[in-house]
Order: sequence, then structure tokens, then C-alpha cells
Amino acid sequence: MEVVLFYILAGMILIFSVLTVTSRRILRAAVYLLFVLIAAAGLFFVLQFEFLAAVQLTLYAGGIIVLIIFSIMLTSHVSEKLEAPGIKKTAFALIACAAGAIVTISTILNYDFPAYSGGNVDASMKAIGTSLLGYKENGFALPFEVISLLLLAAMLGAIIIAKRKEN
Amino acid sequence: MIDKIGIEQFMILSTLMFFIGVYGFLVRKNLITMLMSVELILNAVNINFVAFNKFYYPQNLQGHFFAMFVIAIAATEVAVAIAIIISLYRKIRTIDVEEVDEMKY
Amino acid sequence: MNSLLWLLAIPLVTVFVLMFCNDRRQYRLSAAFGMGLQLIYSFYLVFRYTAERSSGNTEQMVFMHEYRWFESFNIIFTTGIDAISLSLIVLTAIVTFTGILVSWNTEKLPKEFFISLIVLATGVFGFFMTIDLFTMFLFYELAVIPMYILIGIWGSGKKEYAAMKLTLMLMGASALLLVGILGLYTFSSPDANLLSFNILDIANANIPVDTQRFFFPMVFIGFGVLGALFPLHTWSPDGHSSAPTAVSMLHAGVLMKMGGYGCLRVAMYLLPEAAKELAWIFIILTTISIVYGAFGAIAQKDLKYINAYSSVSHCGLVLFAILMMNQTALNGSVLQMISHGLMTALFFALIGMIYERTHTRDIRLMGGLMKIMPFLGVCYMIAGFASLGLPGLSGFVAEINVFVGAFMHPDSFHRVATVIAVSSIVITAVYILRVVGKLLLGPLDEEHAYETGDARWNERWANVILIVSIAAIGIAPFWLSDALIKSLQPIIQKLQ
Amino acid sequence: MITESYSYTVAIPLVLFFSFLLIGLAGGKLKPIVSGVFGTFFLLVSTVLSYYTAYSYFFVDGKLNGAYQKLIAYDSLWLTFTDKLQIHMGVLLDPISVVMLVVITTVSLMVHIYSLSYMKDETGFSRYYSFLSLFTFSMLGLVMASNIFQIYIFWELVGLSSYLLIGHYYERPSAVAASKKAFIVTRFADMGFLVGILLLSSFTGTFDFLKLTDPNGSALTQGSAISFLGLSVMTWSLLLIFTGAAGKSAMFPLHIWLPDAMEGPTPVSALIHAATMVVAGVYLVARLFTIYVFAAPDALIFIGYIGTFTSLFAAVIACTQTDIKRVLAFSTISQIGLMMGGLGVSGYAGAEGLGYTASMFHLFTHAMFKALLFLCAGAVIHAVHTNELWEMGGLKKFLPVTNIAFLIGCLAIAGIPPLSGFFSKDEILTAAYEKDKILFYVQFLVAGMTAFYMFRLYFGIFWNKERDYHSKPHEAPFTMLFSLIFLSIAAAVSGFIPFSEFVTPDLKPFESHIHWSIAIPAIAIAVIGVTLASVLYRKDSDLPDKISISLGGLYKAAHRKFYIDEIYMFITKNVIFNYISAPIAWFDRNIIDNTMNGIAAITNFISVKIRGFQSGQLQQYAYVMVSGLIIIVLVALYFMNN
Repeated sequence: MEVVLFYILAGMILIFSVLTVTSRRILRAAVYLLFVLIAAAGLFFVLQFEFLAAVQLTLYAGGIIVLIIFSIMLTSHVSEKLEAPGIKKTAFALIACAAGAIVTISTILNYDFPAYSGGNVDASMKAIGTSLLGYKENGFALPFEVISLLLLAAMLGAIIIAKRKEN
Repeated sequence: MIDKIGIEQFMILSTLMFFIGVYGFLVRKNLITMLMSVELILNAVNINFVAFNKFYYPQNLQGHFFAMFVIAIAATEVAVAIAIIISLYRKIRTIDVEEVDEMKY
Repeated sequence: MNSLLWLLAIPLVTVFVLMFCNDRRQYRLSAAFGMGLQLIYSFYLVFRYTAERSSGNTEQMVFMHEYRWFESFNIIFTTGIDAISLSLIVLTAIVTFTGILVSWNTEKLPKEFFISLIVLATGVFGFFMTIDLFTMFLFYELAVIPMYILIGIWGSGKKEYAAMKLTLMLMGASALLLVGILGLYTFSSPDANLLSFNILDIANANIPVDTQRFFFPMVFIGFGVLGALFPLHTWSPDGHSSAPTAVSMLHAGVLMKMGGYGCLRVAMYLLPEAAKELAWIFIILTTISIVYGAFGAIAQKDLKYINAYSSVSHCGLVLFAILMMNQTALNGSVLQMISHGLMTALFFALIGMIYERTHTRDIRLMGGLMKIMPFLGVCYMIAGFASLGLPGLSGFVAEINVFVGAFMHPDSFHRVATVIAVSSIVITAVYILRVVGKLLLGPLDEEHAYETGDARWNERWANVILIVSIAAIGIAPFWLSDALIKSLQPIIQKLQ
Repeated sequence: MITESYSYTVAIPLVLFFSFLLIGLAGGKLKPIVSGVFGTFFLLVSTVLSYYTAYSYFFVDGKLNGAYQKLIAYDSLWLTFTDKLQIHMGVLLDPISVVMLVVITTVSLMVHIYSLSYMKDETGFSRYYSFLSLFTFSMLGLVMASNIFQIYIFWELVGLSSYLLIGHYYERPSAVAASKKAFIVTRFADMGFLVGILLLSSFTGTFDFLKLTDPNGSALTQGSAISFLGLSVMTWSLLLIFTGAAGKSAMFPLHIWLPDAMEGPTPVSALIHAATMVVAGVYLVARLFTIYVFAAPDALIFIGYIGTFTSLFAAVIACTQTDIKRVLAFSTISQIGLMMGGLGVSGYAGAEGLGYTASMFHLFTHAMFKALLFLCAGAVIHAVHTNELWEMGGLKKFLPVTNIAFLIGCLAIAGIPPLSGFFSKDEILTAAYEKDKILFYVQFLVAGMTAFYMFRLYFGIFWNKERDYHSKPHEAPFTMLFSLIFLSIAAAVSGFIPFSEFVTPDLKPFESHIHWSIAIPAIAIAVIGVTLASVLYRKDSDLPDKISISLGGLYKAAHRKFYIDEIYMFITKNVIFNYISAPIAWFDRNIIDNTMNGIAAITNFISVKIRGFQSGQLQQYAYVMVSGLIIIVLVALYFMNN
């Protein structure tokens, strides 16, 4: 069951990823990205990280995609077709990416990974909550706070950058 | 269960996704689509984090939390990036990355 | 406060005061006051120094003081002077003060001009008073940078080009120099924890000959570029001719002496074995410099170029003397530095004044100026005679020391080089008299509407100060020379 | 020997240095005549002191055990080279320096007095007097020098004052050129002098005359053993020193500056370019005579030949010149050549030193009569405002006193007894006869030519045809005449001084007497010369022109001074300027400078290329980063697997 589900999701991710980076209609690209993200959330479900999957869905699929679509609306015409990238540029990028992928995958395949230890992750809400706000071993209170500060700073920054100059 | 799927599969998946993202970053001319490519890259990394957590460190939640933080940072990054893109668009009426070479030389 | 630090404090306070001045009168008065104070203080130091020596202090350096500066690398700003550095400090004070008098009527950005000039002078003072290689290098750089600004902004002619060329060549040289200094530092002690930049410490370290052979050319060329060593002298004609008057004075008068001083104090003193081994190469180069500069000067038409080539020749003599490595020649080299510093400052000052009145520096367009500006004419002749080594003026004293010292070497290589160098006195006479004849004597060219009028009071004072110094050394050289000989002993012992 | 009792002699030159500073600095503010009077007064002080010194040295206490002593009257350290080698400033009194003191102060005083009226209407009167003071100061310092470096120092200073005084009329381009030429030619010679000093001192280890000229001292033997190109080092150094002497004393081929130096005011020519400075070379050789005679006799022979050749050469040219001052200048060169010749044939001890004595004697008498001749020429020029011989004539009725004075001078230089020149020239001829016959015959011939060209001048000026003068020539004022009369007397009687009693190379007096076997032919040839001149020039005739035409090329060459000037001009202008200096300047600007600029240009070129990477294209950066990363990973993998 999970195996089938994994392959379906993996197939979706790869196909929609490719579509995202090749589609010449920008809005469609955004929608394909949405599918990729949903599929990734599916993967998280398969791995039994329900909370993470939920976060992925709400934040990524919900928040970020909406943001992107808004900005597309602000800057481009929806019907507009993007011009195709130059053949030279595409070829060089393909070579670099293929080479990178081959190197990485061959390394992965040549590496002798230890077998699955078989333990189960306790990703219950309680465990997550304790860990996230814990400050002892395995506690993430400090990064959590830093991230929140970062979010605040980013919010301010975004507002200031995007603000229309008053003159 | 998932022991039938090796960690290699997850990693190959994330590698492919990562390089698709890189490809997109390299060829797309529109800044927003480049941003979407970055999202792909980040997601590929997330998958890796989660897979490693699941397979080798089930007793802890590091991978899980890192994935969460990556999502959070991705959100801020998108916010700032879009702010920059919009203000750029206001200024030079385009978001084509090849036109944006103010920092040349 | 340590008495030497005043030499840095006075100019810095002057700069600080200048920042708060707000009209031209105030700028020049405060600049002149500050540098006048510096001049008086440097003479007071001479007095202190003599008193110290006569009370039996036989240390190599007096007024030593250490300021820990960068503990982990053992960089200690160490001040200390001997007669060599003291005389160059006095020279700097004289030239700076007269330079300010000469630029009394600067029109363009006078505040910035005086500030840059004084900062430049501060670098030079610092260079001469420190005995720590690192801070020496630091002050060297401090002196070069304002030079770029001064030539680039207040210069004339191809000023940007000249400023760039000068700065780049000097910076290139200082890159070599830095490697040399770091090399010296690395070999200053067998124990890696006790490495030192202090000249006196390094002098006691026995640097292996192979290492010396490697670093000597770097240090010598590094300082030699500043001392206009052939064929790396080309920055000097362009730089001199484009710079404003006061800067030419400081530049040729003082900055080029830093090269000679550095060669003497660092290259020869710290790397004596390699110096003995490799001197012949540089003797050939400096001999070429001497004759080449003099011949080059004959063919020039621009007053400043004539003087710049003459400087190449005279500074060649400084380095030539340093390479002769005996007491008389080294004494001659220091005397030549001082003498050339004074007389070339006088020359450039006068050229500036003449230019102000005739609006040209081309000698073919001038003539008979003696008739309308006798004071300047007489001063120019005196400067010329000092330059061609007339007895009674400082140039002679320096030159005979160099020649007698160089001739003490019994082998024919040194003697032939010396005879060639001696021939420069004739060539110098040719170009000096050519200029004097064309510029000052002969019928007055009535067609050119010269702004007649002889020297004003500030110009008179500047000239008189310089001429008195030149004549004082020329008429009574013994006490300066005796003090120098005593201070040269440690260097000579290393070179024996 | 050091003596305290003569220490006042240091004031003799210093008074004049003070006078130079006073007149020079305050000159513009003083009335011209006041400067003149000041200068003359200070010189008078110095003259009185010199006479007193001469009196007490020669007649009171200069002699010890029958020989004159070399006294160090004053000595102070001036500059230290090493512990052993030092320059002192000192006063050395010995017969020649004392004689020179008298000569210099006397002539200088006469010139000072003469100039009071001669230069009266000139601008720069104060300047003139301050430079005269400077000159006299330096010349006195030169003759009193106690070591060779001191001589060199004052040698340069007299060169300077000569330069300044020749260029007195600095608005005249010819005067500027002449002064420049004089300075540079002598400077060139001085370079030889300096190298000679360096060579000499490096072997003997001293500059001091007492040590150098001690016949028993060690200085003489050092360096003689080492030879270079067949001559000993000592000979080389002495020859080089002689180069300096030859430059100052206008010996062939360094004589070219002296005729041109006549551009200066005439009293200056009398003082510097006839009586004092130009004989400094003779003085220098005499000063070092002991070394020459013992360590380098071959150099001395060389000097004798150069001197004699120069005297002949200059005498030939003098016969053809028409500028009266130039004739006198060539005559000066010729007479100095005779003095050098006299030194060249001299020996050391006793009567063998006749040449030396004669040469100093001739120096003394020559100073008197040549100064007289120049001052007379000045009076003539003053009267007719021209230098050209053929624009004068018949002046004897306008200028009676000058006429007589000039005649006395001419008779003296021609060697007619009992005037002074006869005695000194006779001694030189005798010395040459005893040593080297060739030199004797040449000098004998020169004596005849001297008489001829001097009387050519005399008859040309004072007899011959009367020309139309713009204004009636008038006799000079009293101050000028005073000098003329004083010098006439000196020129007439100074021959009777028994010089060999005072000045000898070994400082011991010897008896000398007139050698009639030589004197009678010498008088005869002089009379022949005078007669010839009187036939040709006493009346206006076309005979001289005919003779000169019949001589053809020789006359022309002599008239053009044997083209020596042209050769020099060629060397300086073409060779040095066009083929050395200008190419060096070009080389510097174009080769060396362009190398530096080229380095800068290459750097710039590379940097322009490199900056292409900073295109501002984000994707290009990313591409480079990605591919770079992949390459790094590959490299890392490669190394990890091995």
C-alpha cells in the first residue's frame, strides 16, 4: 500500500516539478507548484509526520502559493506566455543539472546505507509541543524564538521594501 | 510498510527534484518563476530531512523540526523576495532577470 | 609625555585646529603657527640630543620609548632617534614650514590643502622617529596617500596621470617592501614566540646569508624606488612637475629621502652580508642613475623637469654612497640627503614663484628675469650653485664625502664607478648654468607681459630659511658631520 | 711648523669675506660709491697686513738655519672623513704663498682704486665690488691653503667669482655665454683635479702639504711602485692634478675660455684673467713641486712641454688678433706657458731650482706688467669706446700718460732691460737652456714674437693713423692714472728684486746672476721684434695686409684661433647635446616610461577582461556557482576514492 502510494506521489512530484519549470504560462506554473507541494505533503503523511504535512499544506500550499499568485497578478498578465529560454542557455543548464544529478545519484547508489532500524517516530502533538518549547536536551526553544524574530524582521522588511515612496 | 521502500528512493527523488529546481533557477527569466524554482529546491531538502529522521533517528525529531524551520524561512524568504520583486517592477516595469543588471561591474 | 611623541602631536593638533577654522587667513596662520612650532620643537630636540650625548649617553638610539600596540604579534611602536634621523627630522620641519609659507596664497580649497600637507608631513615625521619596522611601514603609507590627493587635486598639467603613476609605483614598491619587512620579522629570532619588528633586535639576530640574499633586493628596491633608483625613477619627473609647489618641495625634499634612509637603516644595517655580496649590481644601477639623470636634465625644457632629473642624479648619489659602505661615504650619503633636501626644496619653491609671475615653465620662453626679480634670481643662482657642488654650500660637503669615501675602495670597479660619478659634477654644471643663463641672464624679453614684482615677504622668508640652512652646512659642516659619524658607527660595524 | 705669531694672517682673507657679505647684502641700500669705498678700504686693510706679513716673514723671522720655514699660522678642523683623513682650514706661510699675498693684494688694490672711476657709471656697481671682494678672498684663501683640499675649495670659489665677474654685463648674451664657457671648461678640468686629489690621498693618506711636500717624508714613496698603463699611480694623480692647473691657467687645449673671458669688465680682466687667478695653476704646480720632482719627474717634463707649446701656440694667435683685449689674453696664455715651461725644466736643490725661482719671478713681474697693460687697455677703451685695434690709432697725443704706461708695460713684457720682464724671462731661458735645448729654442722664438705682437698693439693704438672718433678721446681721471703710474713703477723696477734669495724649491737661498750669453741674443731678438712691428705698424701701410695674404691658410687658421673653439663647439653641441643628452631624454620618456605605462596598460587590460565575469546576470552567477560546485565535488570524490 505505502509502496504504491510512494511511487504515485513520487511520480506526481517529478512530473509537476518538471512542468513547473518548463510551463510557459506563469499562472499554470504556480498551480503545478501547488501540486508538487501537495504531493510532498502526501509523502510526509506516508512517513507518518502528520503535523508536518499539515504545516506544509497550510503554509506552503496555502500561504506561499497565494502570495506568489498575488504577485503574479501584480506584475504580469495572466494570459501572457513567457518567452522560451534560449537554446544555448537551456543546453548548458541541462548539462550542469544532469551532471549534478548523475554525480549525486551515483554517489547515493554506491553508498552502502545501513538497513532501516525499524523504530517508529513519536510525532504526536504532545511530543512536538514538548520538544518545540523545551529548552533541555532535544529542546528547540531557542531556534523557535530566533525564527519568530526572523519572521518579524522579514515582515517589517517586506513592508518597507514594497512600500510606495511618498513623493 | 516503508521498510519496503529504501532510503535510496527518497534520496533519488529529492536529488531529481533538487536539480529540476536548479534547472528552473538557471533557465527561467521571470523572477517569480525563479522563486518557484527555489521553492522546489527547498522542498527537495525537506524530503531528505524527513526521510533521514524517519529511517535513522526515530527517537528524536530533529529532521522534523528542521523541515519546519525550512518552511518558516521559505515563507519569510518569499515574502521579502516578492517585496523586492514588486518594488523592482515598480521601478523598471519588468521582472525579467536579464534586464536587472544594476550590480554589474 | 615622551618627547618624541610631540612631533606627532603638534601636527595632529594643527590638523584638528584647521578643521575648525573658517577663512583663508585663519587656515594659513594656524598651519604656519603649527609647523613653526614644530620647527622650533625640532631644534629644541637637537639641543636635547646634544645635551644627552654630551652627558655621556652612548646608546645607539636616544629618547627610546615603547608603546605596546599589537601584543600577539609583538608589534611595539618604539620611538628613538640618532643623529641621522634627527637631522632628517629637522630637514622635514624646515621644508614643511617653508612649504606652508610658499603656499600662502593657495586659492583652491586651502583648508583641505593644508590638512593634507600636514598629514603628509606627519607621516614623514613618524617614519623618521620610529625604530620599529611595522610602524615605519605604516607611516610610509601614511605619507604616500596624501601625496596622491595633493597631486590629483591641486596639481597642474597631467595631474591625474602623474598622481596615479606616482602612487602606483610607490605602492608597488611598498608591496615589495612589505614582503621584505615580513621576511625580516620572520627571521628576527630563532624562537617563534619572540619575533620582533624592532630594528635593534633584528640587528642582533643572525639572519642566515641565504635568507638575506633573498630579502635584500626586495628591501633595497622597495626603498630604492622612493629614492629614484634607475630604471624605476620615472614617477619622479612626472610627479614633481605636476605637483603644486609645496608638494614638490616636500616630495623631492623629504619623501625621496625616506628611500635613502630606509636603504641605509633597513637594507644595509639589517642585511649586511647580502649587501656586501649584491652591492655591485646596485652600484652599477646608481652610477647609471647619476650620469643618466644629469644628461637627461640637459635636454629638458621645463624647469620642473630639469630639476626632477637633477633629483634623479642627486638621489642616485645618495644610494651610490650608501652602497660604498664605509664611514666617509655613508656620512656623505646622509649629508647629501639633507643637502639635496634643502636645495631641491629651494629650487621648487623658486620655480613655483617664478611660474606664478611668468605663467610658464618653459625656459625657451623666458630670459633676463634677473633684471625684474633680482631677489628670486639671486636665490635661484645660489640654489644652482649648491646643486653643482660649490664649496661653501652644502652640496659640496656632501659630494666630497661621497667621492672620497667611494675612492677609498682600492679595487678598480669601485674606482671606475667613482670617476664616472665624479663626472656628474661637470654635467651638473652644464645644465645648471644653461638654465641660469637662459632664465635669469641675457636680455629681458619685453614681449611677454611678466607680472613684475619681486618676492613677497613670505617668499623671502621661505628662501632665506632654506639658504641659511644650506650655507650653514656648507660653511661649518664639522659638527653635523661629527654627530653623524658617531651615529653611523653601529651600521659601519655591521658592514665591516 | 706651527707658529702662533702669524695667526693674524687669517684675517687677511676673512676681512674680505666680511666685506663681500656686507656689500653683497646691504649693496642695494648703499650708495654705489660707498660700496666702492668700503671695498677698497677693506682691501687696503688686507694689503697692509700682507705687506707686514711679507716683511716679517722674509726679513725678520721666516728664516731658520739659512732656510725659509713652512709655517702653519692657523689651523682648524673643517671636516672629518676618517680618523686620519681630514680637511683642515689653515694658513700656510712659505715663500711662494707670501709672494702671492703681495701680488694679489697689490694688483687687487690697484684694480679697486682704478674701478672707482672706471665702473662709475655702470649699474651693478655694488655688485661688482662685492664680487671683487669675494674673488680676492677666495684667491687669498687659495694661496694660503695648508692642504690640497683647501686649495680645491678655494679653487672652485675663484672659479665662481670669475664666472660672476665675467658675466657682469649679464644682459649681454655674449657675456653670459663667455662666463658659462669659462666655468664649464674649468669645471671640467677641476674634475681631473678632484680625481687626482682622490688618487693622491688614497695612496698617501693625507691632504696636508707639509706631509706631502716633505722631501724626506713617506708620502713621496707611496704609490710610486704601483703602476697603471705604464705610468706610476703617483704620476697619474699628479697629471690629473695638472689637468686642473691647466684648466685654470688656460693651457692648451683648455685655453679656450680665457679669450672669451674678456667679455668681463677690463679691470676684472686685469685682476683675474691676467695677474692672479690664471696663474693659480702655476702656483699649484709650484706648491706640489717637491712631489712632482721626486715622485713623478715624467709628469714634470710633460708640464714643461705643454707649457712651452702653449706659449708658442698662443703667441702665434696673438699676432693675428685685432681685439686688443684678446691680444692681451693670448699674450697672457703665452706668458703662463713660459712659467709652466720654467717649472718643467726645474730641479730641486740649490741652483738647479733656477727654473722654479724663475717661474715664480716671472709670475710676479708678469702680474705687474700684465695688470698694467690691461688697465691701460681699459683706459684706452674708456676713451674710444671700442675694442677693435683698427678703430684706434694716433692716441698718443690724446692719452699721454697712458701712452707712457703702456710703453713701459710693452717694454717689460718684451724683455728689454732694465725693465722687469727682462730679468725673469732671462732666468727662464737660462733654466731651459741648461735642461732641454728644444724648449729653449721654442721659448727664445716666443720671446721674439712677444715683442712683435706687443709692439704691434702699441703702435696700432698710439701711433698709426688717427681715426675719426665720435668724441674727442680724453685722458682717464686721476684714480685710474694713479693705478697706472703705480703699476708702471712696479713693472719697471720689480726686476731688481733678487728672487733667488727668497723663493727656491728647497727653501734655501742661492745666488743667481744674469747670464749674458743668453741675455744678449734674447735682447737682440726682442729688438728685432720691436723693429719689425715698428716698420709694419708705426705708420699706416698696406704691408701687413700683404703679408697676411701671402701667408694664406696659416694666417687664417691663426686668426680663427686654429679652430679649437669650433671643435669644442662641435663636441659640446653635437656630440653631447644631440647624441647623448637628447637620446637619453628620449629614451627616458619613450622606453623606460612606456615600459612602466605598458605594465599599467597590461594590468588594466586584464582587469577589463576579468570584470566581464561581473555581468550583473544573476543566472550566470548561479550557473558558475553550480558548475563550480559540481567540479569541486568531483575533485573531492576523486581524491577521496584514491
